[in-house]
Amino acid sequence: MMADSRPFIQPLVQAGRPELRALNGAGEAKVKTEQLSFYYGKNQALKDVTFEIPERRITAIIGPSGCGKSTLLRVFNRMYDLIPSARASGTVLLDGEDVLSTRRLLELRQKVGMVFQRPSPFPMSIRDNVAFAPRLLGWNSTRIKEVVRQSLERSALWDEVKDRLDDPATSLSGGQQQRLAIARCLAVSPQVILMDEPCSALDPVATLKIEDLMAELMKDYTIVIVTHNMQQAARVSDFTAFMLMNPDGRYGELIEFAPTADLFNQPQDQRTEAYITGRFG
Amino acid sequence: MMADSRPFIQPLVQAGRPELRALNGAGEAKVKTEQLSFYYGKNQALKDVTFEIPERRITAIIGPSGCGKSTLLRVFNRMYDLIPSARASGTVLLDGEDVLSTRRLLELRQKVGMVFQRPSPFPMSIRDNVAFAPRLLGWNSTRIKEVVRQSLERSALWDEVKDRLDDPATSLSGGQQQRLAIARCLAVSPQVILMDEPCSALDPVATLKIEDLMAELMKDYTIVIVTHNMQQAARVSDFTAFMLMNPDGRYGELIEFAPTADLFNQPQDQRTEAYITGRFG
Amino acid sequence: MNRNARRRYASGASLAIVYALTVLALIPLGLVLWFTVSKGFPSVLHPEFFTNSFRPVGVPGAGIVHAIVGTAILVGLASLMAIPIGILGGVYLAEYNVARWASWVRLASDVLVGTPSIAIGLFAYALVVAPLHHFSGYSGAVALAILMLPIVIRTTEGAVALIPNGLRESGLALGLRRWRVSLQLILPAAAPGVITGALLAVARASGETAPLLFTAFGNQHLVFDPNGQLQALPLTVYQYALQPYKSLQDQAWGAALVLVVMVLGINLISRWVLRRQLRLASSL
Amino acid sequence: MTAAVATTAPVVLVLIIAILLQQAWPAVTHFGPAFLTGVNWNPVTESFGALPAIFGTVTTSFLALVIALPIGVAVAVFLAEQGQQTFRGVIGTGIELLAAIPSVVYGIWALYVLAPWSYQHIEVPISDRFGFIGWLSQPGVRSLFNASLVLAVMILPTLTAISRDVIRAVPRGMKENAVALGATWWETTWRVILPAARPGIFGATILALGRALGETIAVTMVIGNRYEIPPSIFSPAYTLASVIANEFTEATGTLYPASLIELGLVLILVTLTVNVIALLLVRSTKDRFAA
Amino acid sequence: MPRLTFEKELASLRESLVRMGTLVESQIEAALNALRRRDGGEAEKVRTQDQYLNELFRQIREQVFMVISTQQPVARDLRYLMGLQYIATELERMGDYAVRIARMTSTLVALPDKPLRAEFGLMGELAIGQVHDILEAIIDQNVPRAREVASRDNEVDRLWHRVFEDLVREMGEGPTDTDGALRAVTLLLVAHNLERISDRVTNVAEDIVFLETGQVVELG
Amino acid sequence: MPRLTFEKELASLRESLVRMGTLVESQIEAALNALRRRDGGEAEKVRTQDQYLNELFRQIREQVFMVISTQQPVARDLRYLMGLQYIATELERMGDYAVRIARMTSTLVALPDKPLRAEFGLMGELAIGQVHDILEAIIDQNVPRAREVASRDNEVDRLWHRVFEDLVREMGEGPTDTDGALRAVTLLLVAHNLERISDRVTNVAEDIVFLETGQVVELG
Repeated sequence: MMADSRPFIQPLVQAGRPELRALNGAGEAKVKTEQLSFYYGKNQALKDVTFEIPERRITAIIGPSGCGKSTLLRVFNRMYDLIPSARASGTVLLDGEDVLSTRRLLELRQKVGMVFQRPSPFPMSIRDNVAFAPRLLGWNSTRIKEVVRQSLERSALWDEVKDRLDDPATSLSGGQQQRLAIARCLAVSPQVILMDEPCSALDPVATLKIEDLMAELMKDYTIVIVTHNMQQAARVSDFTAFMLMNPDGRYGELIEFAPTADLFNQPQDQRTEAYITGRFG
Repeated sequence: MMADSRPFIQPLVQAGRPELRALNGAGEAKVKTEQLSFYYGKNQALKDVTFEIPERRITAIIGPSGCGKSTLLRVFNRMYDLIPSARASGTVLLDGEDVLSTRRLLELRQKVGMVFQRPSPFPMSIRDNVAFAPRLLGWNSTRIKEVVRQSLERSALWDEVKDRLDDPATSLSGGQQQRLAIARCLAVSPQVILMDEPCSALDPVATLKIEDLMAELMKDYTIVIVTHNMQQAARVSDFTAFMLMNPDGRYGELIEFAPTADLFNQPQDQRTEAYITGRFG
Repeated sequence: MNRNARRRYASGASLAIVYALTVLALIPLGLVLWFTVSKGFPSVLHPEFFTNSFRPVGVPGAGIVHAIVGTAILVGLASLMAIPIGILGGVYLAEYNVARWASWVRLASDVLVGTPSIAIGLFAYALVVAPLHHFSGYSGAVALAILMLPIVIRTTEGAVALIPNGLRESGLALGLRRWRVSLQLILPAAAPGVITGALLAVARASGETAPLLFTAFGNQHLVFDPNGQLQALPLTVYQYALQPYKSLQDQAWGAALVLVVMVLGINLISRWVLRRQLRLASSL
Repeated sequence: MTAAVATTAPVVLVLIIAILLQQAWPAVTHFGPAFLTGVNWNPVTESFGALPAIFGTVTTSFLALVIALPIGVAVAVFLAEQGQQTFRGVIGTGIELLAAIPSVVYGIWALYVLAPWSYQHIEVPISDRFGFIGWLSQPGVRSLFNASLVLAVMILPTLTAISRDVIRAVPRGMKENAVALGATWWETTWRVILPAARPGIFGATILALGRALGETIAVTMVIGNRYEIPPSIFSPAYTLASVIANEFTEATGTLYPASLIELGLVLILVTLTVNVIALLLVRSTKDRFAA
Repeated sequence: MPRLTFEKELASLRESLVRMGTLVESQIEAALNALRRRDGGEAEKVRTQDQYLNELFRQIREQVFMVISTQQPVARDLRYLMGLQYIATELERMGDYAVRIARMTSTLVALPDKPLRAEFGLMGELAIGQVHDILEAIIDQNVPRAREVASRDNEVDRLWHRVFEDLVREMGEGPTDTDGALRAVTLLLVAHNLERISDRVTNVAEDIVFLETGQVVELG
Repeated sequence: MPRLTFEKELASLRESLVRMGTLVESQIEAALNALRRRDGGEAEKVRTQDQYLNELFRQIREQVFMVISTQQPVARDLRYLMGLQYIATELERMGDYAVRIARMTSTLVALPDKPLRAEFGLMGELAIGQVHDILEAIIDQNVPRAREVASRDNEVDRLWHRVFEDLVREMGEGPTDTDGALRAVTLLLVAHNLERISDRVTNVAEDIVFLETGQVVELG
């Protein structure tokens, strides 16, 4: 009886609770960040950020504006290279390879896709948008055709656009454009997808569509999403990192990183609790 | 015992439940909207909107983008006059006076203030921003001085700016600018305050500050807020109007108007429930 | 209330004044066009006007073909020099505008736009004519090129800058090389704007007189050799207009009309292109 | 590669100044600063002074500005208003197109139409009434005033176009806010929008000034080309550009052309400074709203 | 639009609840078997089993918590969650009654054996039947079924009163000893607890009505 | 930053809970008075009063609902709300016990009078005391106090067992009649219910610990 009463408890534990779901199969660290500090010229933007992003999970980064969450995100695919005078120290390991020092930047960015707040579709047809990168990478047309379809299917856009692949991408609605942006980045088959406020320009309906999509993608991709919408972080993510700007240093730091369910129920840090319960500042 | 057991129930009822709070004292209709339809040139934007905005309460208007909520808001102070070819039919009564047909626009707009998504401070000092409208009304300087102080106090900005009233308004943070915008519109002591997505450009912290401010202002002003953030509507408002775009007519219509607590617990309309529970579209 | 009434009144009055001034502004501008057309039309009616070149006063059938050809050659050469350089420069300014001295480049080209064309003429003279000891189409082309260059640069940059940064980031985030993103993603997106710039520059150049006065100098015969003196439409207008002879003055008006039609034509086209650019950019 | 290309603009600019300076050197050394204050221009005696030309250039330009500015801003305000977009669009485009019309066309028009008309209906009446004021006497068809007039017409489009863009650049929110506060159309325009656009408009003005200063052909055709500081705005005068345009080709010897080129140099430096100021101003407005 | 994550969590929650229900049912059954067979060991087992029930209950509560705090449910969704939680509470109580019955059984085992009166069998049947059926009602979200199950409460009540009266009369008449009295009283409490269980079923039925329709009703 | 609205609603909710508590306390008191004074009327009143208790309970639940659906509380806030609701549930139960005691009192009133044994007074005192004190613990959110109150449960248990044994012995020994038996059994149930009440107090204490600290504990 002892024995066969266990099952009553076991399966349940896994179901509802991300942090426990995380334990079986996937969920080992995909990106390891250690003592990461970041500077724009003189002023420090991040200090000693250390945490691990689990594989094939959704990790949310939340915090008030100016806490450096976007900066952190842009470290993972070295987007900050665009800004001269931007400098990072510490180590960021993607599958054990050092991101900060790698010379193989293009490979890195194909491995770590990114979706931005504004979908900014390329001024070309829907198909060409998805095919753009593959073409430049010189894939053969059959493969590209294949990829276009797959990517659009995975981004839950195929059914809506399959009859109008040659329409200009700009003819899509905001939500569709954002899903197109996702398809575009899926096309180069990344392993990690960074999302920077992907829904803040969308209405609730489109937003929930994207959130569902993320839940789907999670099965195959490691997703990191930055959002200032706490509820969204709570809804979609398995793990949550809470960042805050250090009042003295004026630099952002990682306050707490935990399974989402825990962070929103039993935050370990005063400031986290203050923030998520809206008693902040 | 019968008798003195009632109090156990009575007071409680009033406390937590807006729609019941509404019943005592304030809460009579401040703005009556009947059969309001609205057109931009040929195309209809609103159809047969009929509801009443209770006095000294917060009324939220929610709905997916394109449902015409902003349009509706802009009817109450005739902002749509700025758009030529915009036309409204039906009746909108403010304290019994017809808004749509009134010739006394300046008076109307002094009575019905408005706060926009972007605070857009005027290119002048903080003080002058608040004093702007009063000066137009030719108030004497002592009175203006008084008003500036009051307005800034009411908008919970005074303590932050009292030592820098002559700094350019643009030097304020986003959240402060928005509160300045509120102060600016309080200066001409309006009775109704319209807010169009006042927080969608702000981070959670600044947002909650504004929400608290609204809770304060509610005591003296009738507030109507348009927001695409359902949670916010739920948090701040006493009454909620849910709008939707009619799939055939492509015009917005009012689906349900009810005390917020009811609307978010027992919505009467299928579509409302679908929307607030995120099962929409 | 009373005060509000006054305010309404004041507002109305000032609105009226603004309208009035607008009308006032339109009158002379309208007249320019009207007279160019009405006075130029008669001479344009004769086909020889477009087939023949200079005839001495009194000899009928005078035409301005030599001027048209000259302008074509001058502007053509100038475009060859100015447009490619201008476009690349513009792209560079917009794409790598982080470089510290980029802002100086920008300022320089702006100043260059504002430099008096006559001075540029002098420059071309000193640079080309003086050393070679003879006026030439080349020198004129150089002058015009210098006029065009900054226009192309700035309009190109403007068009490229119009493309939202998101496009650039998205491109790079896909793991594409910087220059590929610039030239294969951004520039195509900005193409219409760039074309507009080029067209505007052409229009400007084809209307310029001053820089040609002592470079191309002018020529009464129909020639195609840019190494020699060349006639140009604006020159024709300028020279003939100051002549006491009615016939030449009429030819001047005629040439003016041709010039105006040409320039405005180019402008309208460029405008149409530009509108598409703006619509596109705003939808990105 | 592209980087190198991009540098052409500044290089050219520097070259222009350098070479002209080199060409003008004989005159510079021969006359020294006196060149700027000298009043006569005599190829025979080879005595050259720039003052009358400078005076002509500056006065015509400023006069033109005084005439064009209020009108230009008014039109800009009119164009920036929303409503009847097509109508405003047409007018706007029309005005911009007029900016593209070659100056020589304005010249011929001024020569045969504007100048005579203005002589009859402006100069004469004014001098009849106010002739006793020296600088309003002696009306003439070819005059400094008429040159200013045509310049005004020529810079009006530029002025309008830029001002309109600047005004449009003012965030719509500002207007909405002002209106929502119960401000009238005029109060909104005058107290909020124009102040916000002020630097930009000022910039536009100076840019237009630059144009006027450098304008050659049209002015040359109507200003009357008399090398003196005119007693009246209705009398003929000369501008730097016109002198060069008229005399450079037949200038012989070394000192004469050198002096002409020095005039050109003076012209460039004047416009250059004016331009720089303008550009910095315009840029500052743009940044203000970019933030 | 489905809201996948949320639906998934709701499902798993319902599932857990059903598990809990099944466990409760088996607990009650076990307790009654123990009573019938005078099997102290089985009774003991029921008492130890209870901890799993409590653990399950704790986890369901926690799960409800997590879903609420991460999914911000409103309206029907929220009602559903809360309803599930109410039901869990009731089930946990039923579990307690089972334990109590088991405890009393242990008392009875110590006493001289006597045939158990039929009503206990009947009441047991009924109670277990109710628990079983109400679980089905939960699973297939069947409101009428729930109401029907609740209505059977009266039958149980009737039996409980009969048992009560009989036992009291018994004690009243004739010569009794402490053991007899103790046995009678204990049995009485057993019946009492059975009756309470079927009361709880009624509450569960009310909760089902609530979470499905949002109406607050008084059944039985 | 305070979140005014939310705080206000929490406050009013706590307030309602305290009201409910007070009502429960007075209910229990009334029931015991009725028992002591053999006052059928008072007993009746307790039973009618119960509806207000249920109404209050319904409203608190509803209020919790509203606050959750409109304020999206998380972490401590959510815990607090749920805690309040758990407590309300327990209080409502206590109310039921009071009613049951009242019902039994009515039975007793019909029977020949006999002096009530001291333990009842004691148990009543203790129970009421516990309810009263746990309410205070709720009001001033005093966890140690709550624990202390819960610990008194043992005393009540002790008394309950004594009453049980005595009554059983009584019934066993000596000649009894139906009335006597009925009376004994009824009293026994009264005591049983008192004991249950103090059990509930323990649960409340656990809930208080939970809503204040977030820990799930087993007291008593």
